[in-house]
Amino acid sequence: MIRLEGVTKRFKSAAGERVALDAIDLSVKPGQVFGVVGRSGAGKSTLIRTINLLERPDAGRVVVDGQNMMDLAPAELRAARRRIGMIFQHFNLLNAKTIAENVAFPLRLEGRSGPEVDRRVADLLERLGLAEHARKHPSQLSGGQKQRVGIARALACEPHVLLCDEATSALDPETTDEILTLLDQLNRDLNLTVVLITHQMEVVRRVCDRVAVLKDGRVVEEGATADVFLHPQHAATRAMLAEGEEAFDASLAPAGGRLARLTFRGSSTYEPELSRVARSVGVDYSILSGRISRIRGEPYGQLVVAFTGGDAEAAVSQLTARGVRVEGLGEAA
Amino acid sequence: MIRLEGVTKRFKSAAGERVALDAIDLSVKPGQVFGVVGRSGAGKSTLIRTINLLERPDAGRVVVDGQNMMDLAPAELRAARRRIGMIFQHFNLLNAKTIAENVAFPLRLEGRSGPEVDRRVADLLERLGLAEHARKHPSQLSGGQKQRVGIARALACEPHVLLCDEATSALDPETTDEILTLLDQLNRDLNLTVVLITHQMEVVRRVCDRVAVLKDGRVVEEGATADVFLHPQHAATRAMLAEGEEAFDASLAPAGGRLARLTFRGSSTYEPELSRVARSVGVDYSILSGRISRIRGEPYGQLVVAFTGGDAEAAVSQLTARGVRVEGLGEAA
Amino acid sequence: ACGQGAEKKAAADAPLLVGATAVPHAEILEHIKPILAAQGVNIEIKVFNDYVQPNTQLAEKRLDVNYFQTKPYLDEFNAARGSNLVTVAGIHVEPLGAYSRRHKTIADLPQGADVAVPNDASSIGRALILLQTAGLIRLKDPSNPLQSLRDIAENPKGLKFRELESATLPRVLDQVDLAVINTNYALDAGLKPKTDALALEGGDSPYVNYLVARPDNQNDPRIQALATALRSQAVKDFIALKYDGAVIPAA
Amino acid sequence: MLDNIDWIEIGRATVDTLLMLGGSLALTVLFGVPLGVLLYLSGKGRLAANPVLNAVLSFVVNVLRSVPFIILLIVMLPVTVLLVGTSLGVAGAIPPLVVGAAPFYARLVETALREVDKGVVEATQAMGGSTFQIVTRALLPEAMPGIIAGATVTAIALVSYTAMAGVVGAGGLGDLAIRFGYQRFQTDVMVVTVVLLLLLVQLLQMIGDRLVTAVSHR
Amino acid sequence: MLDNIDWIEIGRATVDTLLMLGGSLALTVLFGVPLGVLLYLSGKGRLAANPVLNAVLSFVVNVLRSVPFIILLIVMLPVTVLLVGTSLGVAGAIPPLVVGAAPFYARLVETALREVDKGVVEATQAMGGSTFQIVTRALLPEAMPGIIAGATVTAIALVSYTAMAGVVGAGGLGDLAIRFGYQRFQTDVMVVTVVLLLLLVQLLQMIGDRLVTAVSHR
Ligand SMILES: Nc1ncnc2c1ncn2[C@@H]1O[C@H](COP(=O)(O)OP(=O)(O)OP(=O)(O)O)[C@@H](O)[C@H]1O
Ligand SMILES: Nc1ncnc2c1ncn2[C@@H]1O[C@H](COP(=O)(O)OP(=O)(O)OP(=O)(O)O)[C@@H](O)[C@H]1O
Ligand SMILES: [Mg+2]
Ligand SMILES: [Mg+2]
Repeated sequence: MIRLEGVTKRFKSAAGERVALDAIDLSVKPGQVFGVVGRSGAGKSTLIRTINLLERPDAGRVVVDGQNMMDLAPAELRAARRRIGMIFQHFNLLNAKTIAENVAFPLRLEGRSGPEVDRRVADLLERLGLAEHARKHPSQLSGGQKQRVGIARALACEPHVLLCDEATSALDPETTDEILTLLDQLNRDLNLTVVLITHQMEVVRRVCDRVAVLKDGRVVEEGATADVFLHPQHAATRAMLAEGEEAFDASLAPAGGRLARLTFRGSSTYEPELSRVARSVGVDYSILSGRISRIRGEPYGQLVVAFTGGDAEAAVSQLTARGVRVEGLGEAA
Repeated sequence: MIRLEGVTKRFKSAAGERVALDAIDLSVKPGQVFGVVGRSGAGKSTLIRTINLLERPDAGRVVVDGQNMMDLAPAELRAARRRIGMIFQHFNLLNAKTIAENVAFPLRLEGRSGPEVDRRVADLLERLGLAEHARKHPSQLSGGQKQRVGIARALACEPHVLLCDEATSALDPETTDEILTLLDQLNRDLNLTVVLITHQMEVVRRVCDRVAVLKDGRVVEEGATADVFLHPQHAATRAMLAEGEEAFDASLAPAGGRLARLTFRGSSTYEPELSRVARSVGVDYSILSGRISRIRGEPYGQLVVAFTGGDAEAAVSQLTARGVRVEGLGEAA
Repeated sequence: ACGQGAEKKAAADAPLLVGATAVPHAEILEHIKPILAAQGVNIEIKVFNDYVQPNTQLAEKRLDVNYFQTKPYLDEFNAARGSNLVTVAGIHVEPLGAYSRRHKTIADLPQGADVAVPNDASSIGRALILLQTAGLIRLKDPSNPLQSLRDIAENPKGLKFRELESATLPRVLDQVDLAVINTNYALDAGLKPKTDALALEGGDSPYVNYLVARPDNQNDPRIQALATALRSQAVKDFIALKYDGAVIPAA
Repeated sequence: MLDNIDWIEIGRATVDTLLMLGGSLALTVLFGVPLGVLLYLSGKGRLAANPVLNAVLSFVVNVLRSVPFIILLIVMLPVTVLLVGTSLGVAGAIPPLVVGAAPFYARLVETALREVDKGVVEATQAMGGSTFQIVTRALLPEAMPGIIAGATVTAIALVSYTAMAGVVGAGGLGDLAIRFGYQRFQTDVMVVTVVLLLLLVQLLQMIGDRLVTAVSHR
Repeated sequence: MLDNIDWIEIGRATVDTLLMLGGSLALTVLFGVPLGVLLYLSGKGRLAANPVLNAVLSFVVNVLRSVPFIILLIVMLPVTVLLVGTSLGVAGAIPPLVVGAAPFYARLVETALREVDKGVVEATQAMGGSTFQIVTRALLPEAMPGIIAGATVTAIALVSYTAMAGVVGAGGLGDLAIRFGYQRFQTDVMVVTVVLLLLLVQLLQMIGDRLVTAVSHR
């Protein structure tokens, strides 16, 4: 569906030349929700902007729907762009138009009008909780409201591909959830392909099938979300997740406890493995930090525990035998 | 330090008049980090903007540092504003100035110059990872970089009060953590008072002493962060936290298990309560969802568990006796 | 500032400041400049392309003398501005002519013909008097030298008048039936007054161009010397040679 | 006091001024907007960057702006005759007024377009908008306050240009002020015409300001 | 071909034009910027909103813009003499040029200021900036591209205004073009002077464009 091959982009500025994208290779399958994460300035926005050629790469190929975007004639490029929706980091709404006109804008560009357009716009505004703002102008909206207008506009002409640049960063958790539910639904019902930049790990966990980690213009890690999140390989990924995850207060950990990180995946997450092992081996454990949740619907758990007063070794080998992944983290001070 | 009394603000627009703030009463103590959360359009930005009178309330009083802001003469108001730093939701950087000039700007407004200013600016840029961008202009930065410039600028003249409107929304988790560490440190070392709007519950958990929940221009809940987060009273708060928290896949829960939400707080979080009770009562339990983490440094855990194969009642009463708060959630299907 | 200027001019060897329009006044002045210099009178020529400034500035003593206007114009200026500028000597006449590319004689002019006349105050009255002399119109008060279109009493041919800037007139000659053109412009545009004009002012015209000064300095010997030089035979020869009948020395 | 005032003549001059202004303003906007858009689009780093076209347009615009208006009037005489059948009167004054004002207005339009946030252009591009659509649907509406403010400035400049149209016999209030007020020292005529001109200018400014406010949504 | 050309005279006219332009442009900017700032600040909903002051300024600006330039020259004579000691020559032409151009430029400055993002004003206010600081440190720098573009337009308009300065004997290229090219049908003089004017205008435009690019950081 989307394939980037050796995509490179440089920027010149007073501070010298900077390689924003350094020979990026990536591919996104039809119907996938693909996450892009990475530190501020890593090149995420630049990357997503090369997909619809808002940023023309200095080298490399951008293939969308089997077409090499860089070879297209202007009219063909326009047609290709019509099938790619984009939500901008800074919204980029038209100040001179009302909210309803902003959402109708891509439809108008296609020359559509009439009650059908009005209905579609009204429907989108309704879904995004903007109905009462239809006749306002962007300057009269709150940040999150503007962001939702940007989302509604990107969805207006039923794109095949949706590019989201921090599309929920200005939204509260509830609204974010509604938007993600909507994206999920469009993804399932219409096989919408989504490329999504976000700094919110919950968002990745919630909707992304795959995720790529960008660092200084390179993809340092890429894979299925659960794999990347539960077993990050690259230091950059680990650092990023560590901050998102919970640290524990080491000074309060039970003295002498054996620390281990346990990872459960799939339906076994909901099995009472820990309590069974505790009872069978006669070990106690404290949970120091962790989370039991789901990644893209699949349950998982990752806990840091301290085993005390019993045979920690035996507990570890029993847990491992039951399919729990165990990493030893040494002994608490 | 900051007291809002009956603060009311209305906006007129094509869609009619809207009460953005409806008789808000709030007070923030010196040295507190005060969180404001709420859905998009709830009035958070409007609220924070009344504190330095960027938005003049239609009714009510705004008292900062004992001064009624609305009574101040223009020169006094300017002096008061110098002591209040502000980070804007849309950054509001000066495009014509370089990054270094933007950060130096509040110092220049105070008439300061010379190597002392240069040093302070260089130091802030360094701390915020912007050193290499000093001579660029805002249009050449990524979203997160711009946001960090906004933060550096707000800190430049050592404010007593810092108003943050979604100051970390465009930042990756690592950078967010760095900024929060910085705020924490300023808060501790200089007794900086912070009012902070955010949609990121981790941010509230991490740095806020108290938090207020806004809905349709009213404060519907306010209290110490741990109280509000672990035992939300208002439906709006619950809904917001529920989205931030993890839901479990009920279809996978052990059939017939007794569901309960357990809440641990303080150092007892790290005690092996659950495993002890499991062994002493002979009950098994699965953890279906939950998180063990910290709120403003204090450890806490909140888990949804399913007790199976044993005396769930006894387990519950033992846990309660050991200071764990237990809410029954019925039986799994 | 004015007082200062006056003091400066009091110095006998200071040049005489003469205001003039470019053609032919300034050219004639340039011609006699060396002759006057030889007599110990230095003149400095200020060229204007406007008819109000030279008088205003003369009245305000920022000029010593000017040479560009006719007596009727000066009279109106004095009346309107309450000034008392005086003529020193009449120098030359620039006869006004009526031209056409569409018609051979005045009599050929059709009913309702388009007639273009100069729009500046100093020329329009002359133009109307010329047309009256040619028998095309009748004016309410034929003796008033400063006529305007409002002063036409009879217009038997129903002529339609257009007032245009003088220098434009030759350029739009194609677009009108008749145009009344100042001779200097006619010449510059390549028209030959003696042969091309359907009607032309005579040498007895009242529109003589005068050297004009203030009452306080009209007897200044340098101004008298200038007047004498302007009326000399040398100047008459120069005019005859250079302007080919478009400028006629005053009687 | 008002001895010299011929109200009928003043009425006619007022009508002439209004006709010249209306006709030339409409045409100035008609030509100036596309010209300004082309100047903008062909500029460096713009949507249809084209250094040659830009240099040529810029040159033509500058030529027209460097010629003093009276010279322009004269030089244009044959063209004017070709266009409107005469170079005299109100009709004859309009082509030179337009040729004088349109390049000037085009520069103001270009300046207004430059102020439009480039994010808006990008968003329209991303939606598959053609250059024409970007101009008509995004750039021009977003720049409308500046474009209207520019039209107001141009309209008022045109009013003072019409004063020079007396050269081709177009009349109008400014011409009256010059010929009677200035050349014939009829101060009353000058005062009356200048007051009328002032009223006209105030009216134009007011209309312009109202329109700007109506289309401003920042 | 160039029979009528007196190069010395053309040289002097060029110098006169440059002097008039330089002097009047500098003063126009000097007065126009503050006037534009005041018009902006006193406007409805602005930093120092003051309907009365705004109406008065707007009226004065409109009065000056509604008077035909020649009339302005004449009406201003006494003032000019008071200011520069003479109403003649280059010095005498500058005051009326400035009075004619400054209000016009002020409107362009006002328009440029209106385009500045109000967030920037708010940020400066929030930092405790005084109105003066907001203007000098934030508004003017942010609006600089528009202000310079406006100065370019004004400079070029001034060039064509100087053509009328012949009325007070200030000379200059435009005056030469009118006196010889127009009034005396010396086409060669007209062509040479117009070419020189064009070069001047091209130069002004180029400098203006360069400056605008240098200060644009959108
Ligand atoms: N200038 C304005 N004119 C009209 N309505 C406005 C204006 N500014 C804000 N509002 C309305 O006031 C309400 C509160 O806005 P505010 O910006 O305070 O929301 P918020 O809580 O900050 O939301 P978000 O999280 O989306 O930033 C919103 O419904 C908004 O539409
Ligand atoms: N127009 C430009 N000129 C110069 N440098 C630029 C330009 N645009 C982006 N950059 C630089 O390229 C790098 C990548 O920018 P990009 O916007 O892709 O980052 P990002 O990953 O989206 O960051 P963020 O999470 O902060 O939005 C940054 O270091 C930025 O400073
Ligand atoms: Mg980005
Ligand atoms: Mg907000």
